[in-house]
Amino acid sequence: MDFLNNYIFYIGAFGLIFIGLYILLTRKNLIKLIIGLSIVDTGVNLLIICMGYLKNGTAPIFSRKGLNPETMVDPTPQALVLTSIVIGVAVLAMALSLAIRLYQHYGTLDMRKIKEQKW
Amino acid sequence: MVTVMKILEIIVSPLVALIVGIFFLGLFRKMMARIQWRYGPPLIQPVIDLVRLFNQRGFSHGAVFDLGIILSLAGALVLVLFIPIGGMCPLANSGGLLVILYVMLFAPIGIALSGGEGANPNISIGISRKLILTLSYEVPFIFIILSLMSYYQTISIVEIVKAQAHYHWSLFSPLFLSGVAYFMILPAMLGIRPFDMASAPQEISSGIDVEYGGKYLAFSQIEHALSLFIVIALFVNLFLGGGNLPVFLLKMLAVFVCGVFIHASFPRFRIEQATKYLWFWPTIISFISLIVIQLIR
Amino acid sequence: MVNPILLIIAPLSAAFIIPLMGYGLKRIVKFIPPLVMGFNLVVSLSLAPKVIKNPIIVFLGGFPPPFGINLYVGPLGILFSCVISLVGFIVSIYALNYIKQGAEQKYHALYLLLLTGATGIVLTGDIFNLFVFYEILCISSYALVGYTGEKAGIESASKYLIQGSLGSSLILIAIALLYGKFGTLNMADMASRIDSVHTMELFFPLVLFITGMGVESAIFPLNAWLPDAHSSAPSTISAILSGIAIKIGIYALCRVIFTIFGATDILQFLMLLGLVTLLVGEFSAFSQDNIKRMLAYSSTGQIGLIVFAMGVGTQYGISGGLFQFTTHALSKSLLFLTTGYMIYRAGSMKISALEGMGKKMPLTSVAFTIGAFSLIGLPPFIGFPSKFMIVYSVLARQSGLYIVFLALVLAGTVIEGAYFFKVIQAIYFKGERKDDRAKEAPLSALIPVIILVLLIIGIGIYPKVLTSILDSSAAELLDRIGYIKEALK
Amino acid sequence: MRKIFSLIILIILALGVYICISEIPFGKPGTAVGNYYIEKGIEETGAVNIVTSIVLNYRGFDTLGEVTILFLASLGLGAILATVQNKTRGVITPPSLILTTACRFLFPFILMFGAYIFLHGHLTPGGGFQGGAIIASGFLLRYLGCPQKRIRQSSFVAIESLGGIAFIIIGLLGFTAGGFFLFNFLPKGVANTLLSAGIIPLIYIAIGLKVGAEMAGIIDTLIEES
Amino acid sequence: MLIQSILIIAFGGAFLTYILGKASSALRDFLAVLISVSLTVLIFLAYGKTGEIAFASFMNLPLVLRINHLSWFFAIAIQTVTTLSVIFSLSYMKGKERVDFYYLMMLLCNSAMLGIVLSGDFVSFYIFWEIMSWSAFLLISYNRGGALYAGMKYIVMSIIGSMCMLIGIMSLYSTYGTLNIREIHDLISTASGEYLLFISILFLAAFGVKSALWPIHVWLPPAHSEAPSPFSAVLSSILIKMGIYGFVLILYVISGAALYLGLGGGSFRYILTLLAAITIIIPTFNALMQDDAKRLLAWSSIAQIGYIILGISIGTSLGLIGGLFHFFNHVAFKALLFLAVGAIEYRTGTRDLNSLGGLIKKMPVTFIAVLAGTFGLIGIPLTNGFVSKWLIYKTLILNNHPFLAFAALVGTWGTILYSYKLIHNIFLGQLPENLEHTKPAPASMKLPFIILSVVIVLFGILPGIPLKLINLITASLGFDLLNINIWGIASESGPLNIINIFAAFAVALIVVWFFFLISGKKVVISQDNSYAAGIDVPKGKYHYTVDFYNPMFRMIKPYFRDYMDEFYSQLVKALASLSDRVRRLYCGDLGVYVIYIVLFLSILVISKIGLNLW
Repeated sequence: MDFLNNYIFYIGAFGLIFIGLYILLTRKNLIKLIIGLSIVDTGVNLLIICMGYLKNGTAPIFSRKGLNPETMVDPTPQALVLTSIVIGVAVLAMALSLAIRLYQHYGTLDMRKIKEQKW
Repeated sequence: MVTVMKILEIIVSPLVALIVGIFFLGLFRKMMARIQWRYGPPLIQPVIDLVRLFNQRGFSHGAVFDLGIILSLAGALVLVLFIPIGGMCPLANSGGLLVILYVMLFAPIGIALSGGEGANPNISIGISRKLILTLSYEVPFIFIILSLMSYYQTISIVEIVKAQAHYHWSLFSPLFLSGVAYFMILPAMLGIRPFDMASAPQEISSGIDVEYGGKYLAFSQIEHALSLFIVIALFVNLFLGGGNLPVFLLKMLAVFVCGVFIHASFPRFRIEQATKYLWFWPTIISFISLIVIQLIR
Repeated sequence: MVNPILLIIAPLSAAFIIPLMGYGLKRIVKFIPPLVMGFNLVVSLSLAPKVIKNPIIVFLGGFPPPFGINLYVGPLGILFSCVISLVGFIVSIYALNYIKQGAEQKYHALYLLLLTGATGIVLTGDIFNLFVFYEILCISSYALVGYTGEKAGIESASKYLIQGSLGSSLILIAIALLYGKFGTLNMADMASRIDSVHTMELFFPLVLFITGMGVESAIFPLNAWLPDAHSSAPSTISAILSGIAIKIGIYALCRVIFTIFGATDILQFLMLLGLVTLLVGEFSAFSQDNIKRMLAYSSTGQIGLIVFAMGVGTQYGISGGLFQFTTHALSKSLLFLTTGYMIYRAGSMKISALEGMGKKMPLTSVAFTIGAFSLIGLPPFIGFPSKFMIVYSVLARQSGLYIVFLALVLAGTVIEGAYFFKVIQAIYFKGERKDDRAKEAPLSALIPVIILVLLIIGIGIYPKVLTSILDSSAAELLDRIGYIKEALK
Repeated sequence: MRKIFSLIILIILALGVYICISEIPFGKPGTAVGNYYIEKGIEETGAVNIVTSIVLNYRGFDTLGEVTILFLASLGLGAILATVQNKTRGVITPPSLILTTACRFLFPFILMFGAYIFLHGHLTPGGGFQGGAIIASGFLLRYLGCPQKRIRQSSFVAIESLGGIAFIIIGLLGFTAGGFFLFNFLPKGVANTLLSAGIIPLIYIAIGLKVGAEMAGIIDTLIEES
Repeated sequence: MLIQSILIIAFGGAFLTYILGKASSALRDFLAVLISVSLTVLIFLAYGKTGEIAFASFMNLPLVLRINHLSWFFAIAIQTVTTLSVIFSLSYMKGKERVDFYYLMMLLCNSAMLGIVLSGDFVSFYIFWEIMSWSAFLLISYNRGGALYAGMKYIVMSIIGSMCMLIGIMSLYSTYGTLNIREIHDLISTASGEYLLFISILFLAAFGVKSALWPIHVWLPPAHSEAPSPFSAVLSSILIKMGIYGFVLILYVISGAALYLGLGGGSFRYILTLLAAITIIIPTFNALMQDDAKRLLAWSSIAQIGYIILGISIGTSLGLIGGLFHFFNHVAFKALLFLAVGAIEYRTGTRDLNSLGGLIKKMPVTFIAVLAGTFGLIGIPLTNGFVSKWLIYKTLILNNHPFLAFAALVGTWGTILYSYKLIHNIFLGQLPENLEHTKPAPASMKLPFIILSVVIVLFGILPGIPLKLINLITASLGFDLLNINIWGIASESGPLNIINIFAAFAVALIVVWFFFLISGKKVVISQDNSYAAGIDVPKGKYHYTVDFYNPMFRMIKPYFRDYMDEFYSQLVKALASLSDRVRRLYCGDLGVYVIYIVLFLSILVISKIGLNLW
């Protein structure tokens, strides 16, 4: 129980990552693969946030006087995760655009059938 | 004095070889006739033939046709100078057995060149057979020569003869097997049956001699006589201990008579059969001999 | 003194400006990349002598590390940045006439961004910043591979994207774990806190880094995207991807392994990895009949060689690896550029279609030959001194196992020689070309090719121009303490 | 088969993860760097939102890269999707009047909200990216609500580029003023007021506009395709 | 300064020729000849000079040029043959395509070879070596068709060889910190036996490939037969001799005779001599079976290389002298033969032995050249080949290597057979009808023939001239000086005295000639007027040279295939199929690729956690 208490977020984050990886490993539809990739991304973002977690912490914003800096969570991961999300969005957009074009060319998104480029 | 002797030797030894060789040719025909229950030509018949041939008109096919026959005869003559004939050996210290091996090449190469220009199919076949046969008997022959040279630790034939005079004939030494092998290839070197396929008269109209007439044929006969002499003389020198001139000639005669008997009693091999034979028993025996020599040394 | 930040800012701002150029200025868009890369080249070269003596540390935003991001402009960074801008410059000249299809304007912007990403990676001193530039590099590669919209390009790009993004995610996980462990993102700071990698919890991020960066640097089992992408992209992009992009992956890998982790115990494994990559690459290229695919597989092989040399882990070995990097950047881009116009003229990528090109396109063919010779490592071309160094460094370790490795590496070289000579024979000594369509490449394509040829021969004959920067680069990689001291001064 | 195999691989990975994670304390007190930001953040950057101060000042270079990536995405998207020859758009059923009107009504408010978010990035949670995303959602709403109406792509492109250039120019101004790229050269002002934190609001405005335009452009391109 | 200028002229001249060729072909031809001739003169002037000079540096290693008797000996051979080949090329290459390229590569290859023998350290040695390799490759492939395969074989094998050499060189460098040949020689006596063996085996592979030692000879026959004939001459007579130079370098200059003989307890020498013996026998019989004149000569080259290596590797003074002299002789007669066959190909358009014949009347000078060449090849007394072979045999016999001597002697008899086949099938026998209008070889081809024929006979009668120089070389390698006079060698265990043989021959020839003249008349008749046991010999219908040694072939053909060649082809096939397998790793399925990535990660994890591999 203590373990769960301590590690629940990690488990969540890595759970997402592994679900994403599982999708990537077993699915064949490109859209599903992209979804898997997004899930991995989400998991990673969660993981980054976890790294700065502080029990009973507050947001690192001095919006009013009297906030205790001691209880503020680490702000760096939050800044990182912002970047990471944006990168995720960019990759997603690229992936989707490629998927659109791929569908136009092949009429399918089944990646086991799309293998003209091989050997 | 020494120089005079030397020059004398140089003049005498080819003459001896020539006389003995031509005598052997006559003897050969006479003996064959007797073996076949014929009377046969007189012993002097080859000389008569030669004189006649020299006076006849010969046909030439071109420069190399002439050159080749001259080269082969010259080669045979030079070779005689390298071979000790009962103590005479004019060119004893000019390279020894190795040079002999090489000078032995002249005669066949000259004949071959000359015949090649003739453009007669029989000649081509004859030359091809002759060369193949040469390659075939050279294999055991080289083993034999090597056995000798490594046994006596010299490449000089004169030294070998001397060594035999000191101890005993090579034939009755550890070189015994080599001697046997040499004897087995002797008919091939002499070009007599069962190895006369290069000049088979019935098949290919005497092969390489077919285009020769007049002096060409005469030269060819002389060359033949000389090579007969050389091969037997080599055997006598290398295995039967040489000796002074009369002894030497007697030994040669003995070997020659053996050769005639072989000639008389065997039919002709085909060239493949000859090669197979020569590369089998003589080669194995001479090879074993070489190994034996290596082991006892 | 020029601030090294310009190396990143110049192409970046140029990329931002390009879309602004309306219809009137569209014609001059293609001249921007050569200009910017030329500028970068000049800046890098002018920085080089100073940097060899003392690395330049640039604080961004005025905050010292580990609080702000810093650029660590050491010899290694400058070496890479020189090569990047050089190859970028040459390829962009080539592109002046070559790029005619697709969204031309966007091509140039993407191209500049790719080089920005590459330069950023090699100059930054912050692991997360490295990741950001790494993503710039990757995403622009995806876009450039697929930008023509052709079937092959799109397929390759989407496969590349999935694999590349997976790799990036792994890197990000590793960064997160490291941050969780040490609470810092600065590489020097991180390095100063890592005492050794023997502890289990540190090894996992290392493994993630190797895998993640291995995807971009095309180490064997992770390089499946490479032949597709390199062969279906336009030749200029193939040249840049092959000459620059994958090497940047190697750079990142080396930074992580040598500088951050100081993981000397993984080097032998790295060597093995390089060896396998080399052999697989060369073998795959051996029976290829598509010239660009063949070159792509050959790139894999060369990457293997570089990784192998890095794995030797001595000063000389790393210098050799970096030299090989330079060699490969120059030679492989030369090969891709020359084949670019040959393919264009022949209308096919089959090697058999290039037969008889030696007569129709003499200069291009000679250049191709020289590039191939150089890659095989024949003197007097640039490939020879690099191979020389690698072989020497391996033998200097005086170990039987290493000699076996070396023998296998050289066997790979032999295979490489075999297929390159096959192509050379096809170009020169096979078939007759009757069609008049095949003629010499235009001047804008010949100039870069000639520059590359001159460089290849020049450095091959006089490799000393590179040795000092190579040696100090290798020293920078090996001297962790020095790096930490300089960066956190 | 493939599934079982994948599971085995993932279990092995999970083992590695477990070993690694078990050493990283969870919910521990902040790191040295983080604490430094919290303590010195307001003083050095003037932004009360420490995250913003990190995003735009301490790690401003990251953000430049981030902006570049978005720019890259829209460029790449355009490049890949631009070359389609026959853009056959499906038959569009005109939406009902109520929907159109509501969209038109909401649109300015959404824009305003987005602007608010990025303007107050240094004071409250939020910032340029968030604001930009909200602005883009406004455009998305318009595309959904009134599909016939299109906005010229070139205006998006112009805003994108100008936003990026503005960011760089601000950075370079900092370079000329303080010797460091992205140096916060403007007066910090009084914390917790709108006009504080030096260059941060300016950059956030640039980013906000740029991200809004980029996301809207991406949405526009994708809609055009489908 | 002289050495540098030689190399500068050589390399610069090569490129200048190419550039000039773009302007005018006559000027280019002139320049090519001028450069070769002036190089010959320059090298000739360098006779007797010894010295070492550092001219540049490469990766902090000084590049050293060095000249001594050994270098000079090889250099003059190289340059003479190249010069003659270039002169020969003037008419041979007329009207062919890419002549500029041809001259460039020819001269480049020549310069590289000069560089090899003049280099005093291993870096420059290797650099020149590789330049030689690739320039030769480009020329071998020049003829298209089958030449492509030949070139491929050549370059792949030579790269394998040079990779071995690279390992060897770098190993020396890493051990001794220098690559200067002289310094290594001083240091190497401290090396352990195993290390020395390792190095020697590596160099053996490198030089063995280039000089076509038996198991690694397979590149040579196709390469020699497919290259343009003047270059075949260069290839056969000098390029493969660079391997010989390498052997001398590594066995005697670097290691020294004492160290070499003790290598691996003497087994290294044993294996090397054994390989050399095999190299004599097998290629000789292979040569017998060829119907392509150049291919026959190519196999013959391998066999002669066997003699040279045998002489060199036996480790005695006499053997080394014999080997080096045979090298020189082989340069002369093999260049001559290849050029002559080139001339025949030039005039008749074929080199197929079965469709030639009777050309003696049409091309008499060429015939004499071939005759001289083959006589030298066989080693007929009074040609240079005889002396060198005699030396080799003698040292073999007197040092108790009867089996090696056997190989050498049998090889000679095989040589007779194929040499005669060459002469007979080209020049003797019937003249085919389609060759009746064959013109004699042009003057620019005759010049090399005459020069080389004179060399063969001159050095056959006066072997002392080159032997004195070779004796100096061996003396500089630490052997005793032999008692050499102009006619031969004096020694207790069987001297060689050419004057006796020469005199005897001269007298015998004159005597026989005299008899020939005075005896009966002769009538010259046409070739077709011949006797065939009463059957007409139809003209032009039969060609009696086809399958000349057929009876023998029937016997030996099943056993005398080129097993090594087949082995290597199988190997290449296996490699190709392996490469096809490897290629299939990239199967095109994205899912598999993703599995690769994740699998790689988990393997890394397992190897650390489970196995603790690193």
